[in-house]
Amino acid sequence: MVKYISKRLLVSIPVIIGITILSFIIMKLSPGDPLANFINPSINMEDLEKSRQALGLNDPLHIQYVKWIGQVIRGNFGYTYSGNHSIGNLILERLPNTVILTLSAFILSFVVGIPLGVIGAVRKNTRIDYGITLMSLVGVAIPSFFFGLLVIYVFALLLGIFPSGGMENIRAGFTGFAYYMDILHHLVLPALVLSLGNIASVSRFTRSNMLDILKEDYIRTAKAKGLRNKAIIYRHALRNALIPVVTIFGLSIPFLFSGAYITESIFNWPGMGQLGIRAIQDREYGIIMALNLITATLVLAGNLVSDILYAIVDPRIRH
Amino acid sequence: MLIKKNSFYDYAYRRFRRNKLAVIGTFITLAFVLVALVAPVLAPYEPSEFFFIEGQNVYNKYASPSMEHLLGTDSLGRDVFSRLLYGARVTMLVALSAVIISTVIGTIIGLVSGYFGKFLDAFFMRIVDIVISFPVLFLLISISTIMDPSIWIVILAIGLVSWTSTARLVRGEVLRVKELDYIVAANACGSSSLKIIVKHILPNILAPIMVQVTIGTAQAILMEASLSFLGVGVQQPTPSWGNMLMDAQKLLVLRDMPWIWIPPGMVTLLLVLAIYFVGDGLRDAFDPKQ
Amino acid sequence: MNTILEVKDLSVQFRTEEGSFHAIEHVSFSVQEQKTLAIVGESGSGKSVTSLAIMQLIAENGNITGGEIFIDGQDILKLSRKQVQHSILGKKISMIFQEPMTALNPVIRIGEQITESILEHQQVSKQEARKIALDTLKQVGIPSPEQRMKQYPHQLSGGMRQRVMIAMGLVTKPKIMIADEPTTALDVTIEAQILNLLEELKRTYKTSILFVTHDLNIVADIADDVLVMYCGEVIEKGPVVDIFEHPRHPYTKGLLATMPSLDQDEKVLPTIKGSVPNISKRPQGCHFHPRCEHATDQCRTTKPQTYQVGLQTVQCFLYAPKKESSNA
Amino acid sequence: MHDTPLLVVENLNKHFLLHKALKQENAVYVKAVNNVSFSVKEGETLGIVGESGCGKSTLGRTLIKLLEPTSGTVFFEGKNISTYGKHELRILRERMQYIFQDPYSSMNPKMTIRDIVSEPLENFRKDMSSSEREERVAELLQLVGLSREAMTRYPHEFSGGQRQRIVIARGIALNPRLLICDESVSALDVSVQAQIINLLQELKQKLSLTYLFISHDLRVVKFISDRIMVLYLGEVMEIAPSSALFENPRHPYTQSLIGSISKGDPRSRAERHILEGEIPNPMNAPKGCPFSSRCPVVMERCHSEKPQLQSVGNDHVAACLRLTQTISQRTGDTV
Repeated sequence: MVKYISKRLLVSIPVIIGITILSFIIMKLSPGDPLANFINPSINMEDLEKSRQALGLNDPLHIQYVKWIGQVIRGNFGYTYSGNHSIGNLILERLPNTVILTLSAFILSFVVGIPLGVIGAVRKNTRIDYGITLMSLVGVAIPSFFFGLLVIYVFALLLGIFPSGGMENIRAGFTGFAYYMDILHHLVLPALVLSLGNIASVSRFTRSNMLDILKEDYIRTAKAKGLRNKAIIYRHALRNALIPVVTIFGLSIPFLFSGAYITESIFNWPGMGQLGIRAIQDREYGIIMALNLITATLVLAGNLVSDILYAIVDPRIRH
Repeated sequence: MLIKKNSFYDYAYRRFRRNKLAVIGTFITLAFVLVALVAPVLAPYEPSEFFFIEGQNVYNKYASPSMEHLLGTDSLGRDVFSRLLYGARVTMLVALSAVIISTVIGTIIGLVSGYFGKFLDAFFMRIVDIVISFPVLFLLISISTIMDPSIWIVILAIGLVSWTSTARLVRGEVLRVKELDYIVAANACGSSSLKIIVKHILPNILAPIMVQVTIGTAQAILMEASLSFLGVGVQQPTPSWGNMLMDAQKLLVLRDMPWIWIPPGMVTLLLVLAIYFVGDGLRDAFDPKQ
Repeated sequence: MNTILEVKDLSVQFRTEEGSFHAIEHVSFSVQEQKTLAIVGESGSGKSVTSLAIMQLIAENGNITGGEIFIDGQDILKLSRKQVQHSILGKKISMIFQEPMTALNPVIRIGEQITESILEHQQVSKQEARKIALDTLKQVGIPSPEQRMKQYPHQLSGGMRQRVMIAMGLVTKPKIMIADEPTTALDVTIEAQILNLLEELKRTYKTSILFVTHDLNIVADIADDVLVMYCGEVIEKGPVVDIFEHPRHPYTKGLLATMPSLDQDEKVLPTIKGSVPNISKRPQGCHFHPRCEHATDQCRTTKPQTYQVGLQTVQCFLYAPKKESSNA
Repeated sequence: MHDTPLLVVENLNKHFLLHKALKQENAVYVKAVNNVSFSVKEGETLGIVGESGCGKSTLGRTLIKLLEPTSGTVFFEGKNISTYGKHELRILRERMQYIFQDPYSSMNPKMTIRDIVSEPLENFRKDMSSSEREERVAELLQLVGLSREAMTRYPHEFSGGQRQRIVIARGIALNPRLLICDESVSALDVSVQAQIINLLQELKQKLSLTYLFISHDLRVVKFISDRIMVLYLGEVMEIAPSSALFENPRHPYTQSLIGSISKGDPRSRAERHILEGEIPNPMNAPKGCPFSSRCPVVMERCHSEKPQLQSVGNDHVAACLRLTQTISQRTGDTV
C-alpha cells in the first residue's frame, strides 16, 4: 500500500505544477499584469519603477512564473487594486467561514445521502424508492441559486423561521453558547442549499451501487447460508457498496466550492465565494486568480486523501 | 431510428419506451425545443421591448401579471413572458453547442488515451486531472471575466470546462472494449488502428456516450444559468433564464414580485429534470444487465 | 434408507422481454441419505435453475409455478420465507458455487464469512464458533488455518477458495449439500483434489450431495445416481453404472459417444446433429426430436411419458411398452 | 504431412514486467513464456496443453505477434519473423490466423456476419470487387457448414457452435498456412464441441492447414493432435507424438496430468490419481525445475538445477533431472 500511496503522490506532482501554470496563464491573459499586483499601490512614483525592476516585469515569461511561484509559496498573492489590502490576508480572513459552510454541507451530504440511497435500493420499486429517486433527481436538476432564493422566500420571508442571510446577528451581540447557536441558526439554510445537489448525487450513487452489489454472487452465497436479511444487507452488501462512495468524497469538494460561490453570495455569507463574486464585480483579477489557485490545490489534496482512503477501506488494494 | 436494424438498439428502444418517466421527459424536452424554435410566433412582444406607463414617460416597471403582460414586467419594464420564451432559445443554443464541443473534444481525447495508452494516456489524463482540480464555476468565471462576455464565449467556456468527464468515460470504455477478443481478432486479421477505432470501438461505446451527451446537456443548462445569474454569462439585454433571476437578489423583488423570478427558475428546473429523465431512461435501456 | 431431498413435479417460469418461458418443467427426483445424485446437462438444460429453485435463489423475474420440494420430510414451499431462511437454508441444506472468486465476499475476512453461518444457526459463543471454523478449515485441507481466517478471499488461490466455500457449506453439518459446477473453473489437477475431498467429506459429515455438472467424466467419478436433463426436462435417470453402460435415451447415448476417449483412437468423433434450442424456441413434442435419429411423427407432436426400463426411467417413445414384446 | 518445418521457435521468452524498480535486478517479472523451443511441421497438428498460468495462450499470442516477444527467434516458412516490422507483419497476418476461445466475444456485436467474415478480405484483397467478396464470404460460410442467408444477420442470432463456425470462416478467409486455435472448443457444449472438432479436422484435409491447438483439455488435445507439447509455468516439460505421450509419458508432470483425468467410467474410479499441492504463483516460481514444488519424485537438486530438454525416444523429448540421471547411469559416466 505504501507503494500505491507513493505512486499516487508522484502523479500529483505534475498536476500541481500544471495547476500553477494554468493559473499563471489565465492571469497573464487577464487585463493588467499579474506581477503588478505585488506592487503596493500606495508607494510613490520613483519607487514604482524600482519595484517593477525588482519584480522582473520585463523578464521572460518563465522567469516571471518562477518568481510568481516563489511569492505564492510564501503566501503572498499581492495586493488589491482598490485600497492596498493584501490579497492573502483577505482570503485568510474568509477561509474559516467557507470551511464552516462547506464542511457542514459535506457532512450533511453523506449523513443524509447514504441512508437515502440504501433505503431506495433495499425498497426497490416501492413508493418510498420512487419518492427518493424523484427527490434526488429534482435535487440534481434544480439550479442552486433558484433553490436558494426559494428557500429564503419560504423560510425567511414567508415563515420567518430562519434569517435570510449573513453569518451572525451583530446587533444582538451574542456571546458564548448563544453566539454559536446564532451562527448555527444562520448556517441551516445555506448549508441545506449547498448540500442539496450533493445529497442527491450521493444517494443516487449509493442506490445504484447497492443495486449492483445485491446482484453479486456473494450475496447469493449469503442468502444460501440462510443469513437474515439484515445481515445480508448491512454486513455483506453495504460494506461493498460504501467503498466506492469514498471516491465521491474527493469529487464533492470541487462541487461544494463551486456551490459556495453562489450560496455565499445569495446568503451574504462572508466567505471566499462571496469575496470572489465581489471580485468579479470589481474586476479584481488578483483575488479571482488567488482563489482559483487555492481551491484547486485544496481539491487536489482532497482527491489525494480520498484515493488514499479508498486504498485503506478496500482490502483488495490494501494487501 | 437512425441506427440500422440491430437488436441492441431495438431492445434499448423497447425498454426506453416502457419507462414512463423517460417518455414523459422526452415529450417535455421536445416541447421545449419546439417552443424555442417558434418563440417569435408565440411571444406577444419583442424580448427587449420597453413598456411605459400609459401617458407618462416612465417605464412600466415591476407590473403585476395581467392580460396585457401574462407574467408581468421586470425591473426595466420588459415583458417577462416574452423574455421567458426567447430565453429558451438562448438556453438551447448555449447548452447544445457547448455539449457538441465537449463531446467532440472528450471523445477524441478519450479514444486516443485509451487506445494508444502509454505516454499519450499519461499526458492527457494529467491534463484532465489539472482541469478537474479547478471547480467548474471558478474556471468558467475566470474565462468569462478575461474575455468580453458574449454568448459565444459562454459556449466556449462551458465546452472547454466540461469535456473532462466525457474523456474519462470514453477512455474507460475503450480500455474495457479494447481487451475484448473481437478487437484482438480485428488486429489479427490485419485491420489498421484507425479502422479498429472507427469500426470496432466507436460503435460499441456509443451508448454510454449518448447517455453522457444527455446528462451533459442538462449540466450545461445549469452552468449557463449559474453564470448568467452571477452576471458573467449571457449579458443583458439578451434574455437568459439565468440572468432573468438576477433581479431576485434584491430583497424587494424576492419578497413581493415572485412573478419575475419563479417562472424562469421553474422552467429551468423542469427542462433539466426532463433531460435527466431521458438520460436515466437511456442509461437503463442500454444497461445489458437488465 | 431415508430420503433427504425429494423434488416432485417442479416447474419454474421466467418472464422476459419476449414473454414467459418455462426454464424447467415437471422435474422430479430424490436424493437418499449419504448418496450423491448428479444432474448432468448442457447449457439451457435447466440443471442450475433446478438447484437454485431448491435453494429459493432464482432471479427476480422467475418463480416456481408448481411442484413440491421436501427437505428432510418438510415441504419447504409451504414455509414462509423467514422460516426457510431460519431453519432450512444453511442449516439443513447448503450450496457451493462455480466461481469461488465471486461467490466469496471480497471485503470480509474468511474467518468471519465462515463463523457467521455458525452463529446464525447454532447457539454457540463466538469462541466456539471460531473453533468449529478452524476445525472445518483443517478438515477441508487448508494449511495454517489460523492465518487463513484473517485473510481476504483474493489472497487465496482458486483451489483454496473453493475449499473455503466447501468449509462454509459444511460448517453447520447440513443433511445435503448442492454443488453447482464446483470444479469447472479449476485446473485438472485441482479438480481431482476437490472431487476427492468432496468424496471424503461426504463420508465424514454423512451428507448427501446434489452435484450439478456438464461434465460426464466427473459424473462417472462421483455419482451414485444420475439425472440427465435436456431443455428443462428430466429425460433419463438411474444408477450411474446403468446409465454409463446402457444409456437408453438417444440424447444420453449421443452425449456419451461424443466424449473423446483416452483409450481409443477414433478418426471422426460421433456427434449429435444441430444444437441446443433457445429457451424461447423449444420444439413441440419431444424437445429432442429435431436432433434425434429415431424421431417419428409421434415425437414431433406429443411429449413422451416416462417409462421404466430396469432401474432407469426414460422419457422416450422408444421404450413405450408394446403389446407383443417387453423391453428390458 | 511433409517433414519441412513450417514454424520453428527457438528460445522464445515473453516476460511481463509487474513492478518497476530503480535497480534492474529488483524488478519483478512474470516469465509467462520461458525459453520455449519447438517446431511444427507442415500439415501437422501440434497440441499445446497445460494448466492455468502455464503460458499457453501467451505463447500463441506471441507467435502471431499480438504480443511482442521479450527475446528469442521465430522462423515461419523459413523466414525470421521475430524482427518483422509493421509492414511485414501485415503479410504475416495473411499466412497465420488465430481462432479464439469465446465465440461470444470474438465477434463485434454491431457488425453483420458478412462484414465480419469479409474484414480480412477488405484488408488484404483490395483488388476484389464487393460482389466478388460477397461470393467468397458465401463460399466460406458454406465451407464451415452455414448457409448464405447467415450473411445479413448479427452474431447474437446464432448459437455458440454456429458462432464458432463463423469465427473459423473468418480465420480461413485468406487461405492461411497456420491456424492457432486457442481453446477454440472449450466454451462449447459437449454435443457441439464434437461437431467443431470434426469441422477443424475436415478443413485441415481440404485446405492442407497446419494447426497449433492450444487447450487445457487433454482428451480433446489427444484426439486432434499429431504431437503434443506439455507446458508448466511457462516452460516446456515434454514434447512427444500423441500416442507416445499418453502411452509412455516420461515427465512426472505429464504422468500426473494424465493420471488426474477421469477415466469416464464409473467402474474404475479408484484409478484417478491425485497430484497434491497447487500451481505456484508465476511471480515466485520455483528456482530449479518449475515442477519441483509438487513433484512426487522430487530430488534435492531439482530445487536448484534447471533441467534441459533431452531426447528420451523417437521424436520424444522431456525436461527432467531424473531422466538425465538414468541416462547418465546407463551410459556409465563415460562423458
